[in-house]
Amino acid sequence: MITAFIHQFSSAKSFVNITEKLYPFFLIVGVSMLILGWTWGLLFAPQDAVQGNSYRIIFLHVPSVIFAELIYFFMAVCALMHLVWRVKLAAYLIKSAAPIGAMITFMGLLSGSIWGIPTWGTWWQWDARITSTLILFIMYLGILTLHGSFSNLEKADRLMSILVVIGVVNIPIIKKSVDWWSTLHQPASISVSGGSSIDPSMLYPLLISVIGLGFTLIALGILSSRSYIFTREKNKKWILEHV
Amino acid sequence: MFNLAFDNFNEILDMDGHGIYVWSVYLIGISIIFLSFLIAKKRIVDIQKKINKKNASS
Amino acid sequence: MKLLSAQNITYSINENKLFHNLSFNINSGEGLHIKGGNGSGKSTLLRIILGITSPSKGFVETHAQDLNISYLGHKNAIKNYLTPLENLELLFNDAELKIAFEWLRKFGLFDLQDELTASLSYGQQKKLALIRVLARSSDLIILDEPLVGLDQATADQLTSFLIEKLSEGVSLILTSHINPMIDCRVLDIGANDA
Amino acid sequence: MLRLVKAESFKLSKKLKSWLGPLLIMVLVLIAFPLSIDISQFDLAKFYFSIIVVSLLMTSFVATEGMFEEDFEDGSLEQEFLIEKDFYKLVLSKIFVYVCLIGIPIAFIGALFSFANGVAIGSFASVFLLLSLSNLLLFNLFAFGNALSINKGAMLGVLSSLPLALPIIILLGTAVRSIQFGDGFVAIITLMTGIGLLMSAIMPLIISAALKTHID
Repeated sequence: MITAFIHQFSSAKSFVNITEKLYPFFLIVGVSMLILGWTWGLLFAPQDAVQGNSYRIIFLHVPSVIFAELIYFFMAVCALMHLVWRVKLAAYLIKSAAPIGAMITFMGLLSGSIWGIPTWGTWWQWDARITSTLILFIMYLGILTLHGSFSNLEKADRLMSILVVIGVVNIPIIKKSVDWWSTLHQPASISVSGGSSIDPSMLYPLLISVIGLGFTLIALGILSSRSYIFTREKNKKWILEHV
Repeated sequence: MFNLAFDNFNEILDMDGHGIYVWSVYLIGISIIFLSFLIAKKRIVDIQKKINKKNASS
Repeated sequence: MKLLSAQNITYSINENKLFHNLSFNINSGEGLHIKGGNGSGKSTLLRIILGITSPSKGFVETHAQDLNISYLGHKNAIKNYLTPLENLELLFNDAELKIAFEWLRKFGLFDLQDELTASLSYGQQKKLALIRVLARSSDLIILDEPLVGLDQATADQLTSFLIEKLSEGVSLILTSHINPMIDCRVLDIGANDA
Repeated sequence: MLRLVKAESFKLSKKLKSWLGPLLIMVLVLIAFPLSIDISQFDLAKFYFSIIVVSLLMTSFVATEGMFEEDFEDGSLEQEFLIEKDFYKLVLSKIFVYVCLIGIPIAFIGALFSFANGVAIGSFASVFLLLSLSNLLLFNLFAFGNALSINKGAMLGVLSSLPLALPIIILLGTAVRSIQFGDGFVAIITLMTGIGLLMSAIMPLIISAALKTHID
């Protein structure tokens, strides 16, 4: 019964129909919140006492890093759905989310590196967070490479899902062990984002940027999943309504 | 909370010497996101054309 | 006795339908010949019957417990860095090995048993692979294009072996793009032949 | 199970390239490293162990390369599936045989070299045990990578499984420190044994699912 329920709401056709209507909403809300959050953060939020103005990178860096991981977890949920209930749409979503995940992880790495120049005096530091983000980035690329290597796309979907699930089990292990390693070898690592003690005047624009980037990425995801679904289901009749 | 943190436009650009880092990060970030949207749009148009062509010929 | 039944089997690969709504039964002691052109999905159908490939729709049901199936497909599962003898020893227990040796003699491979399998000709390797099926007792024998690469004498030996097995109550599923080598029911899955 | 272990070890022993190759590569890498630096300037003992760790990583993915490819290409996997209905036992025996015939000898070579180069850490036995355990973990992981990529080359398998192996490297590094400072070694060995047993039990399940997908 569960299977029947899931399959009814997970056909590629209804997904395309629903997301087509939601797309403008996510795009407009996402982009305007990003503009609001970033303008606020860049121009109005006060200077950081320790890091001066360079901390303003936080409004792009932190949302990127958050979604670098969230997208992977989203993919893992889809992978489970694909493996357990054989939902095809789930595999399509993984395949369309992975490039976005790689892109946003790259953005997080790049912004972190550039941020490192004024704060640490070097663009690369063997810091726990950076190292595990780099590993995450390689994992995204590995997933994409794996899927691209098989001509039988249904096989590729399943193998990719297996890898994603194994990967998500490993992410906390990687994070923990890298953390462990870094505290062993690097007694005084510089803590970047202030954590709980962050001032509201910095926190609000940060939150707005996070939500804004989230909505923007959902909009992007809708677009890229639509193109991928069209590619995979190009022989189905329902596609003709959308071309 | 809603006062400009800077006195003039030059200060905004300069940000005490950190401006180049801050602004390049945002410039690169925005262009990456914008480009991804463009690529996704183009992919949809491409596949739609392909499907149309196939249906027209058959 | 009903051994196995297939219900409404449909199979598609990358959204292209290979075959559609096939249903059939196999009783013990009965043969089935699957006929079809290149790319019609004969091998895939066999793999679905074997449970290796899962069909897009429909299902295959086995009615006997512990159905003992011997199968030989296009891939012959022979290790070419081992000798024929070593290959057989990996497969069989002592009783089966005795029968396997008889077949080695019949197929003229006995003198070659200590050569490297890689140095054997394609036909000889195919015969060696066939012994996997011939030396083991089973309830159902499934062969994919069994005659390809075999000389006439071996083909005749194989045919008479299969006829004998049929009379002993063993079921048989064969495929080819030509007419059946033994007298049995034919399932034509169409010629997707170019 | 015994049948499979026998068959797998027989097959591997007949493939000289597959089991001797990794051992020789291990030795060559360990020789190559000192040649690349001025040993009169550096205290080799200080960081030679990290070279052993990295070559362990490299040789273990060289060793597992093509682990399932041959059986997939020649149809043995399908025949095995007809007998067992899944690949759990096959994978379990394969990994066991590979660890015994390749992994443990590699660990032995690593332990030998670490002493020859004066890495003054603990006893030979503790280093050997440590390296053998890490090989058990690494072989399980790379077997997974190889099962995913199957006949698409080792590169793909390594790319998908190497990120997952990094925690093992960290664990190994920590264990070495613990030997040097003489505390917590037993705890780490126990931890690694636990992870090793868990992985040896679960990985074959996952690898089996991947192989099933390939023959589908």
